Amino acid sequence: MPTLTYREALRAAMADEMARDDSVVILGEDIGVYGGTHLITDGLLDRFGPKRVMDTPIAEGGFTGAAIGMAMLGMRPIVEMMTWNFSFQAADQLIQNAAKIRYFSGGQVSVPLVVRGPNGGGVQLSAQHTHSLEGFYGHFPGFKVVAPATPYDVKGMMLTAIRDPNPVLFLEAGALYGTKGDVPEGDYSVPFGQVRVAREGTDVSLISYGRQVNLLLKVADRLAEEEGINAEVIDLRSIRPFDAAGIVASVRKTHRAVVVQEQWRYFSVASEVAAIIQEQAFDDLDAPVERVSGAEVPAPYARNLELAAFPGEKQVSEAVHRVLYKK
Amino acid sequence: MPTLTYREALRAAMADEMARDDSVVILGEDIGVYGGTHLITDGLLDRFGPKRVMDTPIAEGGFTGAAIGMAMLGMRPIVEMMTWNFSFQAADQLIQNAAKIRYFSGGQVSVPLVVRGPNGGGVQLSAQHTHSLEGFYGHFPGFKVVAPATPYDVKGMMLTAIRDPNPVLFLEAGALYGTKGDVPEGDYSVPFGQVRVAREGTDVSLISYGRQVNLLLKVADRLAEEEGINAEVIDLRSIRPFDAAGIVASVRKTHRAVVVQEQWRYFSVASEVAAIIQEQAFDDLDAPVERVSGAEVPAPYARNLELAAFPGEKQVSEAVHRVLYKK
Amino acid sequence: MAVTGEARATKSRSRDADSGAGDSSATERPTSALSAEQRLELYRKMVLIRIFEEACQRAFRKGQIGGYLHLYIGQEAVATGFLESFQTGDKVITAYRDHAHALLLGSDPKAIMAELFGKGTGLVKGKGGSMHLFDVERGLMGGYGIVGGHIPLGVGMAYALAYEGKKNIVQLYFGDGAIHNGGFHEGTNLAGLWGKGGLNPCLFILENNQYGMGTSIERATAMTDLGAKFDSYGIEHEKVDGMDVEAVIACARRATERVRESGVPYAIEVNTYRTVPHGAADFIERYRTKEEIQEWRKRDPIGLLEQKLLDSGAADETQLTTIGDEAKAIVDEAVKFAEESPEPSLDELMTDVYVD
Amino acid sequence: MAVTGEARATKSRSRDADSGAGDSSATERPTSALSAEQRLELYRKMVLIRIFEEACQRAFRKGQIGGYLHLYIGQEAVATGFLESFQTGDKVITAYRDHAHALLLGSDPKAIMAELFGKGTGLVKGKGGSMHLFDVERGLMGGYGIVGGHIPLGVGMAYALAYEGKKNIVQLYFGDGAIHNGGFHEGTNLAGLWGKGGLNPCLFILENNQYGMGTSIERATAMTDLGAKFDSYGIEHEKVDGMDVEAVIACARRATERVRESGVPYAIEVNTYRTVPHGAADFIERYRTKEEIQEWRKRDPIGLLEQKLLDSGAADETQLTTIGDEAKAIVDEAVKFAEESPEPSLDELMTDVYVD
Ligand SMILES: Cc1ncc(C[n+]2csc(CCOP(=O)(O)OP(=O)(O)O)c2C)c(N)n1
Ligand SMILES: Cc1ncc(C[n+]2csc(CCOP(=O)(O)OP(=O)(O)O)c2C)c(N)n1
Ligand SMILES: [Mg+2]
Ligand SMILES: [Mg+2]
Repeated sequence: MPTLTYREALRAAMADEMARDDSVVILGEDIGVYGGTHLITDGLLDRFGPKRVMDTPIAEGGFTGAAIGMAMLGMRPIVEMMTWNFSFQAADQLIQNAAKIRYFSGGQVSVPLVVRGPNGGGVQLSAQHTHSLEGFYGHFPGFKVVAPATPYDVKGMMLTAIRDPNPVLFLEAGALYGTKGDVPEGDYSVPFGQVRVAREGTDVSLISYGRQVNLLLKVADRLAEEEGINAEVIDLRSIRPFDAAGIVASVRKTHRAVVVQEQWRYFSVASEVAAIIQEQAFDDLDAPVERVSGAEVPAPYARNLELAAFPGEKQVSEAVHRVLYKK
Repeated sequence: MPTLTYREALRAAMADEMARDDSVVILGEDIGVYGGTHLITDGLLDRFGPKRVMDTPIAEGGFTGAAIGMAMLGMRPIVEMMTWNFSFQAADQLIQNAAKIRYFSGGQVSVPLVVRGPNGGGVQLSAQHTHSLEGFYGHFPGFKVVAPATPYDVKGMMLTAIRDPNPVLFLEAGALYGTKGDVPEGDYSVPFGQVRVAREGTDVSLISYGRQVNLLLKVADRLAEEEGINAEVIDLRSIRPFDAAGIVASVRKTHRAVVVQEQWRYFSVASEVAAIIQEQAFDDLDAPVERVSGAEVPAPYARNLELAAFPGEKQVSEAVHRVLYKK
Repeated sequence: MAVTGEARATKSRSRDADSGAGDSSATERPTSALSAEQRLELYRKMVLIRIFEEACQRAFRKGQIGGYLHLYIGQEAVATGFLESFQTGDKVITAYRDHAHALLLGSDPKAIMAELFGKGTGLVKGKGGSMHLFDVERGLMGGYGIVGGHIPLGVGMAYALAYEGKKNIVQLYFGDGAIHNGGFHEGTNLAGLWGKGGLNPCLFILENNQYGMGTSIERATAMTDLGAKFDSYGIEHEKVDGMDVEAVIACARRATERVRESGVPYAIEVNTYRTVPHGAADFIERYRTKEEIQEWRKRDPIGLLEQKLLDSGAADETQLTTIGDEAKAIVDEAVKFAEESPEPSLDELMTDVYVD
Repeated sequence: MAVTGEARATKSRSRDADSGAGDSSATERPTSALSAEQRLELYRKMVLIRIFEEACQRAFRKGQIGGYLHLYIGQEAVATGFLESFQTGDKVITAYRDHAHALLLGSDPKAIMAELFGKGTGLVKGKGGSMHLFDVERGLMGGYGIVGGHIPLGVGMAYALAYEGKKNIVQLYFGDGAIHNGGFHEGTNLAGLWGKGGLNPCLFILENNQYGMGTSIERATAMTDLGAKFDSYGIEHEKVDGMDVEAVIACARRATERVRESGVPYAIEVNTYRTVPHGAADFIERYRTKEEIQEWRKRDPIGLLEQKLLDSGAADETQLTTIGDEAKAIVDEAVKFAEESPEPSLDELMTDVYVD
């Protein structure tokens, strides 16, 4: 299998699907002439022309709404949010229109829309440019919300997303754009609604998604080497639909779980995972589910504060120790 | 103590505080000449004049942003969201500015702002006009978020809100505007971050906020009468800060909990309550925490569908039976 | 009597028609008169809308219709005039004041009424209610409840029509209150931009009924020439007297043709008035005077047309009465159908959230 | 040599100044010349900004500054000219290109640089970084990172100043890219509306540097006369050549006075150009040509002023060199301070979220 970066895998999925299907277009800020601020769309303008690769003014609400209108007439627009931080300006269009039109039209309309862009923290981007919005958008029925962590998944899930007749919010791990992995050429797909077991284990389930999966794998390796703790790592991948069964299956085996996320603690993905585990695996649990979340502050700029605000190896290890009642 | 409606109690708090403090102003759509679509602000224009009771164009983002600017210079604006459903258009201003400016200004600025309006379902308002946004906004540090259920609390918490030097999102139970209760005249305050024990009990903790508290009280009375089950009813009142200790204290006593909310299940207040209980009262729990939530669909218009979508007595009773392992 | 009291009340005063309360200085006059039969047909349509909505109002008061109900009474000439230029494949999108648009596009009045009654036989299965009428087969792409929110949708639809090389247009209706919303600014700017390449056959129909809920134009903006706000987006525009259905038709024909041929957006500010409260639940109206309403009622679009029909001898009282009766029969049947229809099956609660 | 290579490069060509790349047809010329000492003072300020930002650029490349860094190089005359009319109690708010505003308002260069370095001694304790400079004591109400998002804030501040009866104004800076955003439309409409009652002393300073990131004006809107967009809100406006600091000053004096006295908002479209990439991390610039940048460099605001000083005999090379050296010394000291300052204490992570 060829090795591609997350960025290249993403671009390949979009380019392939644009080549196959004329109704797929992509629009967003500086995705064309500029080449995309994260170079995701680099080359697409030359290949597909300005009718299909559309630079927009800085008006997230407007162009997201327009894309919804296109989708309602059968086009398959992909909206690039330069970053998801700017999507608050499109929240009304996304939540009030994209997620609900099918329902309030009594099923007459569908909205085959993909909205994609980098999500999660970067390096020192500070308060207005650092958000993890899985739970925020995942709350609303009508959306599908995914957050792939590997080049393989990002291509396969983007292909699934573009072909999905529903609005899909595609939250990329911006911090991983440069990471490499095996990615098949050509067509394949990764379904929504299924966790990925990123590492098999027996002693504790470490659960996350996005860039924290890599953190968990690192911690798991260290725990295995240094302490003989065999952790299973679960990559949620899909936030809505949510694979409760996949989570519960792991916890049935390990009897212990630590959920890790960059987003804030309250009303979050980790809250949901903990709630589900206690609901569905109550008698299997040997310890309370531990949550490791971002610090309850807007993201700070200074690197030392930022590192302290994001979940780190130490916090995860400590949570593992707590669920194992070690020390 | 005089008896006031929820609406009157709310108005009294604002009018009293406006009389005491010139820096308090109120702005929103049709709050002045029209008298307020829910008549909350009725009479305030005549009393305080158009510089302090300001009708705005239909531009939630714009006037919320302007109110933030006013607050940054020491005014104490109250923004009326005609309903919270329209606040998605102000989400960027609220989340990116109101909640964060204090932090990213290094503490140089404060934002003593109140944003208030009816939240939660009404009667057949359908998909775009039916939301419960406690968890949605409660997720963000920097906000305070409250959701009072009684006339007493709504006045006391509004007084607290206006005097709070931080941005407070004040989610009123719109469906309860006409309900009556004892409300002291003059000044008092109800602090944020403390649950209210709406009914003492020993067998199970029923936990909610807003109009569902009344539902829970009804169910609790019926359970007591018909089945001898003595339920405790906890009114959360405050979503951020969140009174984990208050919840845990109740569950330590009852060993069982049912959380009820109109909002959708995933990444919600009920998820958080369940997560917290299993974290902090793991060994006290005799059954998994049950969640009763709104149906996972945009709100339907037809009354029968709507009633089926909102939590009802039957669902709550069934959940109580499950946590008590009855039948 | 041909139509209901409200419209008729204006009849005897219709000599004031041309100097009515609406500022018609910059308005459009029809260039060629319509035939008597065409005028009668317009009358038929507007009377049906009026009588339909009066029935809605009664049903609302009886509690048969729930939620929010916004009537189009006084504004009938607008949609009637513009949809006269509708061609198959065109798309229509509007806000929550959407009953007329559905009726004019040929949606079954029974299904519309059943929708308002929240019945399973409703136009959108009882799931949307008054604010969310859709009839996609006939080009109605929805009524929407969030002010400003549907404007970008319409612009995107226009792009899609052009992208697919269709000679169709979008009729995008919105109110004077919506113009101050960011959704207008962002959506309309995109329309202007895409229109430079002929990629935005969108006709903006600004229904200026003088108020956004209770807020008059001059209390919503310092620049009250609303049509001129399209200048900011490079979109040409004109005004029309929205109480004179023939003026609207003449304007609409030229405008739709222009947009259809060019793919370039265009805007019409339609001067109109709702003679009923904003929503059916409203009863006090502190923001306007009875006198003002009365002035505008003199130019009620149905009353004006009725007078013209009578004056020109194109119709007599008997014919008009018959048309009124026919409309009543249709509406009565719709109400009966709505009353007798079953509620949606509870299974419908969970459907139509996703396409499978 | 007085200033850095970039500004100096333009000197020999400054005879092109008046026919430079900027469209200065509708621009403002200073009515009364400034004194030699005043000009030198302006030069001193702009040189400090330039040298400060060149040092930022170097520190960014070395990894000492993180996150996003947006430089003002080429645009110095704008803030320099407008803030010359700043009076105590006035408020300044801008987007993320905010270093110049802080320096001009008198914030300590050491604290600014320390902020960019993410140090605890920074202007906002290392919590905000380049995009979020605040110096509330001096009137700087912040730099903001969300395009369009700060515009309503500035309008609200202007309301607060008028509400409290102060004779102060808000200087609200924003870019050509922001003008297409709903935040501009909604905020500016409120300013116009409140201004009718003299309740909005807001001076809108549209820094038209021709691009929003990589998108030129004509690729962002069909109506490219950006200043004229204020017409929609009943706000009067004019244009000024933003490369000629004396023109800016003359314009700013009149405009601030007008706003201060009336409480009515006013807008200036400032024609300017950033001669550096959008962000310090950008290196390829496919959206514009080297030639275009070169053309604008001929009208570099520092180069233009320098030439004027030399031509008029107001200063000689030695004096200019001294000014450059003084600025370098200040900046060197700022960098040293930033380098040597400690990171914020970890206790700072959880503070400043709420006022207790
Ligand atoms: C974003 C938003 N804010 C507020 C409302 C409440 N609201 C419903 S209709 C309306 C007035 C709209 O006025 P206009 O656009 O002129 O349309 P009209 O009702 O006159 O037809 C308002 C404020 C809403 N639906 N959406
Ligand atoms: C809402 C939003 N969308 C996108 C961005 C990314 N972005 C940052 S700066 C910028 C360009 C802004 O252009 P302009 O307003 O002209 O200011 P300039 O950079 O030219 O000073 C963009 C698109 C953002 N910060 N906020
Ligand atoms: Mg209106
Ligand atoms: Mg710019």
